[in-house]
Amino acid sequence: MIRVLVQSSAIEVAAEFDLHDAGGHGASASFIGRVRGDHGLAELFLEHHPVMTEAGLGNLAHAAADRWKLSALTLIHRIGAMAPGETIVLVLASSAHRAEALAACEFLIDRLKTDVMLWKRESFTDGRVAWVEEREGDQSRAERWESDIP
Amino acid sequence: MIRVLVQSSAIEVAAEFDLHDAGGHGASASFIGRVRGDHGLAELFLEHHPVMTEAGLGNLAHAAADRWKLSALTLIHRIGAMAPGETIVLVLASSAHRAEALAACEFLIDRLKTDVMLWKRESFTDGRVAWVEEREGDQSRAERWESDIP
Amino acid sequence: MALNIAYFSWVRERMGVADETVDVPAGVGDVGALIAWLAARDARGALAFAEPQRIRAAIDGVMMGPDAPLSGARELALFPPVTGG
Amino acid sequence: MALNIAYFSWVRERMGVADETVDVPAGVGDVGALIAWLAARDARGALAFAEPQRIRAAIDGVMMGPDAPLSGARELALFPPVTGG
Repeated sequence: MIRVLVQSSAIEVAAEFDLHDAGGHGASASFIGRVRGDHGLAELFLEHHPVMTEAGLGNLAHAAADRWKLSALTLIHRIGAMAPGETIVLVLASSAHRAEALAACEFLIDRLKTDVMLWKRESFTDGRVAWVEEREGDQSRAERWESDIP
Repeated sequence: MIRVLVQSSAIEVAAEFDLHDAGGHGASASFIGRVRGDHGLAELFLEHHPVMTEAGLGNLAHAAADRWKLSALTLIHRIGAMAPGETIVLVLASSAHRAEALAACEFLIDRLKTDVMLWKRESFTDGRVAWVEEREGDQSRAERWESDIP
Repeated sequence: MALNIAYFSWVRERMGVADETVDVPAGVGDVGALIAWLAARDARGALAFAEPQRIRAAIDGVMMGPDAPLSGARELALFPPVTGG
Repeated sequence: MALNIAYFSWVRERMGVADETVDVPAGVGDVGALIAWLAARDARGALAFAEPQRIRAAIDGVMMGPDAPLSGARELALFPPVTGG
């Protein structure tokens, strides 16, 4: 089962785990990314290009599922306004064996950072508002997988 | 918070996630290993050396928490008799950033396979019972981390 | 030629609209020329496209460079590098 | 010298006990010699320790090779390579 969602409502992690696990899998690896409240952050806003984000996530999901023979994959990205502590992204990959589940999870979270058409805007408690600049590290982590572009 | 358990009762994954997340973390990586029902497996039995298993898990947990500056770590291993689909092991590592959480999770699951004093016995539906032989792959995956032995 | 343009992130904020339909003048044939034309059109465009090297473009959902021709395009999206995920 | 020995996995099954206290004979000074003595002691020991190269040992919770001396040991654990995790 491949489940890919881009949603403005809260990501219900426990419910997504339950849904994903319905089949029972040998190994499941997950990644949960949350809004950090560093530096006085009050709100994170994620803007997206709907068509490109959906296509990007769908392509990533199918590439990972094929390559690592996943028995299930859940890939959910939050958009819109979020408070510190809220979940931005959930990746949950299952396979018969641990190496495949772990590799797929890591691939997806690295590639998500660069392949999905999303822009972050941060609002701080002191009233400052700023769009996040591109980070060098994201690009180089994603390039580790470059030869695997679907 | 470092939580290390060796238990014969079922691992309550959702409750462990809740407990782990109480603080709120930037990034959480998890691994769940379950009993696979391949080849007519009816029961998996895990025998352990209590003192050595507890020491081994504790050392691994503290080594990972220090190295990757984890904000929380949950490491739970089931022992005793289990049915297919039941959870054998849960690793849940949180950090401010994704790379650390993912690396810690992978390190722990690889090293668990060789550092913990556990022996697996499989009982099959046809009545056959056999102790599992050591696997080459486990040794080589764990050796990737060799220079990091605490 | 009529073209739908969508703006995202701070490009959208500086342009003051999320999307618009423009009548592309004759002689504006590719993405780079269109960005230059928008920058010259008014103060909002001058602000949004002051640094064209920071702008990325997609035509009908596919990333394109400044030399990509506009002919046949339904939607042009203009935005800064992504910072998502 | 009295020594507690704990057996695990198929070593335990073949020995028929999980642990025992043995009186180590004079001349049996290290782990390898003790394994050889157990193999010679009775049929269960002969079965459990037929292939000594497959046996791993720990003294008081620390993995040890066959040359490790037994003096000062409280518990010797004997078992096959782990297959856990």
